[in-house]
Amino acid sequence: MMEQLQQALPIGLVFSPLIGVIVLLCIPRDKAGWLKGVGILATLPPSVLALLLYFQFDARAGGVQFEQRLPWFQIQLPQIPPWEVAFHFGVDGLSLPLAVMAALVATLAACASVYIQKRLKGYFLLFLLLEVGMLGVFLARNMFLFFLFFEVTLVTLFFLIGIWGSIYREKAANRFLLYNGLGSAFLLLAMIGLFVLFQSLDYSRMQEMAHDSRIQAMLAQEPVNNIVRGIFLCTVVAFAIKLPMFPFHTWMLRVHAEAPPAVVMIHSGVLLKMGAYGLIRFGVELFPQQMQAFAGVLALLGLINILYGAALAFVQNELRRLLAYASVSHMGIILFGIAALNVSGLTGAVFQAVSHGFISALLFFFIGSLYERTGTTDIRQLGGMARPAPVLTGIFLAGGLALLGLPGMSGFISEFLAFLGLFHEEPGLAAAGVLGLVLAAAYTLRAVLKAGFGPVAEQIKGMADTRWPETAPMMVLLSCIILIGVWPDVLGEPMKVTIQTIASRIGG
Amino acid sequence: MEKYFLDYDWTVMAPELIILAAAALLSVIDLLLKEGGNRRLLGWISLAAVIGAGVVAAQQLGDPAYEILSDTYRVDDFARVFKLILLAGTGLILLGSFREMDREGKEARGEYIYLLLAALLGGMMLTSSADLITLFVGLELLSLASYILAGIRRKRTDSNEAAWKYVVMGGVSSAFILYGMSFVYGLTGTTNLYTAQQRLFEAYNSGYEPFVLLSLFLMLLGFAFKAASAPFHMWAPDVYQGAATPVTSFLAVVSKAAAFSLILRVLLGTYLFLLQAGPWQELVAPALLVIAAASMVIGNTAALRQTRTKRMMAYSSVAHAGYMLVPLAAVAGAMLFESTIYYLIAYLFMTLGAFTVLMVVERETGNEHLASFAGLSRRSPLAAAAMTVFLVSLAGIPITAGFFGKFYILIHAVTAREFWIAAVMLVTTVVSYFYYFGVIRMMYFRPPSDGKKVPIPAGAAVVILISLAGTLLLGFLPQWTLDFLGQMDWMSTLSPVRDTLGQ
Amino acid sequence: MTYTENYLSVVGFILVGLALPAAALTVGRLLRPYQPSGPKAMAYESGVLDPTGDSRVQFHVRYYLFALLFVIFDVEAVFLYPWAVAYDALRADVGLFILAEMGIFVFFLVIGLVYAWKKRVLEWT
Amino acid sequence: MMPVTSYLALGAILFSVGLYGVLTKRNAVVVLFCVELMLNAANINLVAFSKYGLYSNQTGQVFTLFTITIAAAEAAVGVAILFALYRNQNTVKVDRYNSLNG
Amino acid sequence: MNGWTLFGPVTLLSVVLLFVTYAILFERKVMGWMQGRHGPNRLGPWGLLQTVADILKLLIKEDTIPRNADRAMFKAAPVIAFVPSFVVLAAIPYTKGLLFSDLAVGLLYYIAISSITTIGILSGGWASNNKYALLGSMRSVAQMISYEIPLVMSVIGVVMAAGTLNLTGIVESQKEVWFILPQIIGFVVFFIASLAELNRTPFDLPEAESELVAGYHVEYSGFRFAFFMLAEYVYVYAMAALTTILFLGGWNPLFGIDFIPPIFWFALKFLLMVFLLIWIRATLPRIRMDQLMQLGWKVLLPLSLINIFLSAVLKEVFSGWY
Repeated sequence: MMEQLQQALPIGLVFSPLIGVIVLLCIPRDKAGWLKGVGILATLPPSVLALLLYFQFDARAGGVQFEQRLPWFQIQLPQIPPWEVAFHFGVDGLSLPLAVMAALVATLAACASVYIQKRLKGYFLLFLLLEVGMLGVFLARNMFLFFLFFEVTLVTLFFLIGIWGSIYREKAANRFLLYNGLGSAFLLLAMIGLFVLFQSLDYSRMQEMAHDSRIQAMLAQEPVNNIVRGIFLCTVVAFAIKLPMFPFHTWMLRVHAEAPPAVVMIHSGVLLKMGAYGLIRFGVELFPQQMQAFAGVLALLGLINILYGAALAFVQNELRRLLAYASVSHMGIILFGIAALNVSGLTGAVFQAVSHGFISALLFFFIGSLYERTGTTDIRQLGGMARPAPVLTGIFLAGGLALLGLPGMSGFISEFLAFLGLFHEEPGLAAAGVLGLVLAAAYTLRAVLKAGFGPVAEQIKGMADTRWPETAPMMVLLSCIILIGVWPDVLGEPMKVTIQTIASRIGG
Repeated sequence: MEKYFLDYDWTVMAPELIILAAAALLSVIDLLLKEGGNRRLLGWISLAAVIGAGVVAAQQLGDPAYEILSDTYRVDDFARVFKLILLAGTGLILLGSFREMDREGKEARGEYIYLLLAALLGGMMLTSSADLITLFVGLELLSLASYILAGIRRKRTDSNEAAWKYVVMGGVSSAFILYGMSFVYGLTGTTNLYTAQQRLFEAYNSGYEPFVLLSLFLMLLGFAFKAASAPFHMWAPDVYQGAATPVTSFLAVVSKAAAFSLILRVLLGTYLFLLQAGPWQELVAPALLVIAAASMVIGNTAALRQTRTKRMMAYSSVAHAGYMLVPLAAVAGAMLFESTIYYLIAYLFMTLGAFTVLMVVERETGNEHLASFAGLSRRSPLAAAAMTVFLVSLAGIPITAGFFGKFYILIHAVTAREFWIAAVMLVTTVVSYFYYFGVIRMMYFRPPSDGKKVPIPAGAAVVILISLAGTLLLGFLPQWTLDFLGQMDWMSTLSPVRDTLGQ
Repeated sequence: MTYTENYLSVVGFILVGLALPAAALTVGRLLRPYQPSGPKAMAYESGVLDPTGDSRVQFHVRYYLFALLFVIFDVEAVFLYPWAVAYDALRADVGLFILAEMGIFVFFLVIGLVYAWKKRVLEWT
Repeated sequence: MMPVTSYLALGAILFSVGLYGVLTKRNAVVVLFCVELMLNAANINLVAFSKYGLYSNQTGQVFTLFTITIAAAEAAVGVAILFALYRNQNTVKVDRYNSLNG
Repeated sequence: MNGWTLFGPVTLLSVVLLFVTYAILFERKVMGWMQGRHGPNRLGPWGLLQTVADILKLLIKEDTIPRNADRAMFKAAPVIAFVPSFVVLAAIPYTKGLLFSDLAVGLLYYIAISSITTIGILSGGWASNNKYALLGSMRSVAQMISYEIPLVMSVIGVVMAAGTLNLTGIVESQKEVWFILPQIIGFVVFFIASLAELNRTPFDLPEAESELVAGYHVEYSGFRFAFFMLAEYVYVYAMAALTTILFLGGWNPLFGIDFIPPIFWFALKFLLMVFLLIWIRATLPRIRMDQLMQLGWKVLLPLSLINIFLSAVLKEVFSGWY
């Protein structure tokens, strides 16, 4: 009995926000308080379940745990056995940290949603559906399911940006849709290609096949290897758009600038990480040879991301845009980690994904609070904020320090690991990347100092400081960041076995 | 031994006979009823007939293929499934337009109903024909009734013009089909599709290849028109825009489904030998692929520029015709029938749903400009939500019918190793997000012009709900439909029925 | 007489039929006077004034409606004739079904006629 | 096979003339005629084939009867639609029929 | 092509012209008697040369063509109207041996060719560019096509009974009983429709003098006018012959009186029909246009349809009787 319940943990986690959806549907549209309350409460079960999952996870055993399959449908195919698609969920060391992070960030983002004024019912409905989508992405054990949940996040986010965003929300929503739609198309193509190659979309089955030497030999032959290469490129492009990698990043800037802060918390904190997750899950695990051939390019792109993002972040005056470019820069670090293709690199990448998730969630929570009070996020209009709002500024300072990778905070660990990993493989690029860290310090401090200190600007004279309902969530986020920073094993331990397995398979 | 009429098992034609009887009965009743009187009764009778025919057709599913009337009429699973699609489409349209036709033209309401049934009958004949003559007669019955339906709002210039364009272009395409058929007859001396296959093969091998191919391509041109696929799609936007919305949805759904049954029947029934003979891979498949790709590209890009929803839906239907042609073009994949029909069913629900919402909106705002949808989420949240699902499905996003249908076709194309058409499908699908989401944007992001509620008539509400259920179920629980389609005996479509006497 | 001879005779009739007007009009041209003048070449309307307006006026729609009805029923005859010719043979072959079949066919046309009747297409007003 | 060639040529010419007319003529009535011309071109083929085809038999003529009927019905529908259009637009010039656009 | 091919038609043409000449006279005379007057009686004994004189008059009359007329079509129209009227005669058999072409589809041939005349009338009216002419021709066409339907349908009973479209065959099958008896409805419909097809009273609306001046040939004069008239009277000849063949048993003798040669039997019946046509012209007034159309569509057409099924029933009841 207990075992069965445990088996059902991932699926329960994924669909637990639906309870809130049902309750919300029953609440009349004009009961704002109720809606907000239910909306926030509904994100608690996933968080609780996620933590339960985390504590139940056997870190030493590694592998896939809490696996569960519920049959869904099967397509009859000629010659080969029918293609069965199931509701197949489970966690391994790669998905666990991300899922937990996603659940926590979602809860806190729901808290940040109290600033939303209009159409609350629709907002929370979509928000909870979005949560289902992102949890599903991380916990699915079947690529078809992965794709479905991936698309759910796309559609729901489209609405969240388009309805509740600021002035240019429609443009942002469109841009988001176009790029991510293209990404999904590539992903779909890659998925079908993968199915043709491996005749299954189960992660475990695909991995098995991908590392079977006979099949590898077969795939390396002349006509087939072109197809394999094509599928690999589709995969990379699909997730590069999501991540976003350098040439595909413009949509993400708009989303950061236009979407409501609570949504950006989710978007920047969780959704971008789906790109990283996908790259590792499908790129690294399924195409070891192609990935190795491609690692140099990936590292180079990562470098561009880091430097380009950092350089542009330095000249931004708008905090949201600044953070958007900072995100670009930080995603470059994830790319570094992945390109390293060794244990420390991959660990660093996942660390960075989780840590950046918390950090950007924190910073956008801050921006939400700030905007609520001052109506602006332009640092030129925010000078001397520390005097009227010391707590808020303190949080901003802490978040900024985390962003620039101060030791003792999560950012440091992840950047360190990622760079360490890449130094083994591509020392030159890694060295160049370090420049990005210097720039990070520069743009972060510039923003924090300009906004927080100095003479008090006109607009913010009468601004109030945060009260506990806002402070508490931010403190939770901050404590997560510091917890990872001082005790990396809390994150590193569960993923260790999985990462090692991946790394050993690709020979890194 | 020759067989005569009474020797046949006429029950296999029961669905057609029911519809025929209903159409005749309704036209008589309509004449007897007082002018301007209540025509609600006609609607109910027609609906009952469609449902009755559907039940009969459904019961016959899985029976062995049977040929009647000296092998001119063929009832096999292929025909039965298509008939069910046609019946379902017409039934939903009838139900959804109960109120609509009251408004559009009181004087033409009776005509509307029985012309719809006549067109349906034509479509059903089409799907069951094993003979060029019956095929052509069925096709024309469908077409002629559709021409009139397109112009049924006879006081309105746009409706007349739509009908005019439709009748001229339709006539030309019929001429193409007929001209192609004349060559088939000339080379084979028979009008039976399956006998023609063998004799065409002989003719092909004895020096008449150009004529064999000529006949095929002439017919293909005509078929492309009927299915509103490129390069003969030009009529679609005008006709869709000008016709009354229920008629438009009939053209978009039922007419198109019938056209696809026609294409499949003729190409697979008569020209399949080209697959062994060679030119299929060299000529036919590329031609079909080009038609399909062109439809997708033209349909999806032209739809971007439209400001009228019906024109937009017309181009979208051109694009969907392109998607549906892919399985046939990639004939080597083995899920040809299943994937085409799955998509057709999905298309039926989502398009009908979208058109019904469109009708409701048009009814309230008086036009079908994109701007009419502004703020629909406020004026009628449920209609807006349903429309969103339909549009998302048309755009091919999970977990909807449209996604699964496209996915199925993609698998088919990829297993047949037609990668580039798969790529075209995907890219054009992404393009289509723009205009589908353009409507969604209107509904959710823009403020309404006035805050009045949009009333939804009961019939339309039922249709929207059924379509919604269909769209979601086909996307979320595809297994039922897959099983259903898997049980059908598709292979019998490819070969003649050997034993019609059942001895 | 053979098939060809029968139609040759028809050709003969056509030739002779064309020859008569040709001959008569030629002879007439030799005999008749030719003195054209303005009023003579005027189309007759009231006998005094030039005709008012174009004579090719828009026809009433009823002409077209009757033309359409004609086309439909004439085509019906196309089916009735072979049926009538082959009636005896078919009657012996398939029995009264042949009658029922034509009955159905004619029934549908009669519906069409009744429709036109009821819609006052047949009124010449 | 000699005789059939000339019939086929006649059919092809008729078909082409009809198609040309449909595409270029501005008078709606003429356009309808041209459509009929195309259908009749196919009829000529059918009848020619029924006499001189690879397998000559009566089926072609039966087919022709059906197509004549259908062509008549199509013409009837076409003319009926043209009336309605003419009543509203007061012209039979095809290029004036332009109320439908995006 | 042998001599008979041309000689036959020429002979027949002479006969027909003779017939027309004296049919016109006969008509005027009969109508005169019926109306209590003498009719033409100046030219020749008993007025026998009256029509000849009329024809000569037409021959030397000036041929005017209106300024606005479509000249080519104006000139062609009488020919188009006349030629079919003569060509249909090719299919008429007078006796078993006396016939010009024994077409298997004689009846269909007659119906098909005769409808070409309609085009001649329409083009004549159109080419004249005259309102009366155009209106007359439109009416004429409307009338002719409306009555062609009952005409065509009413014969189907005959075709069913005879089982052939060959006119000789139809006469042969009337050896026992003439079709006028079993096909009485068909005959009535056929006769009325043929009156209308001939544009004769009471159906002479297209040329109603009092309404339309003279109908479609208002602008025609001289011999062009003559050909329109000629066509009408040739049709009288043809229609009377056809009625004789279809319903009156052709050359079959009555009561087995076969010592009279078949050609005389034919001529007798034929003349009876001609007389009947003239009689009706003298007796009945012209009907209104709306009555005309309604009679055709609402009475004759349903009757002829019913007749088809009655014929079938009759065949069942009296199978073996004929």
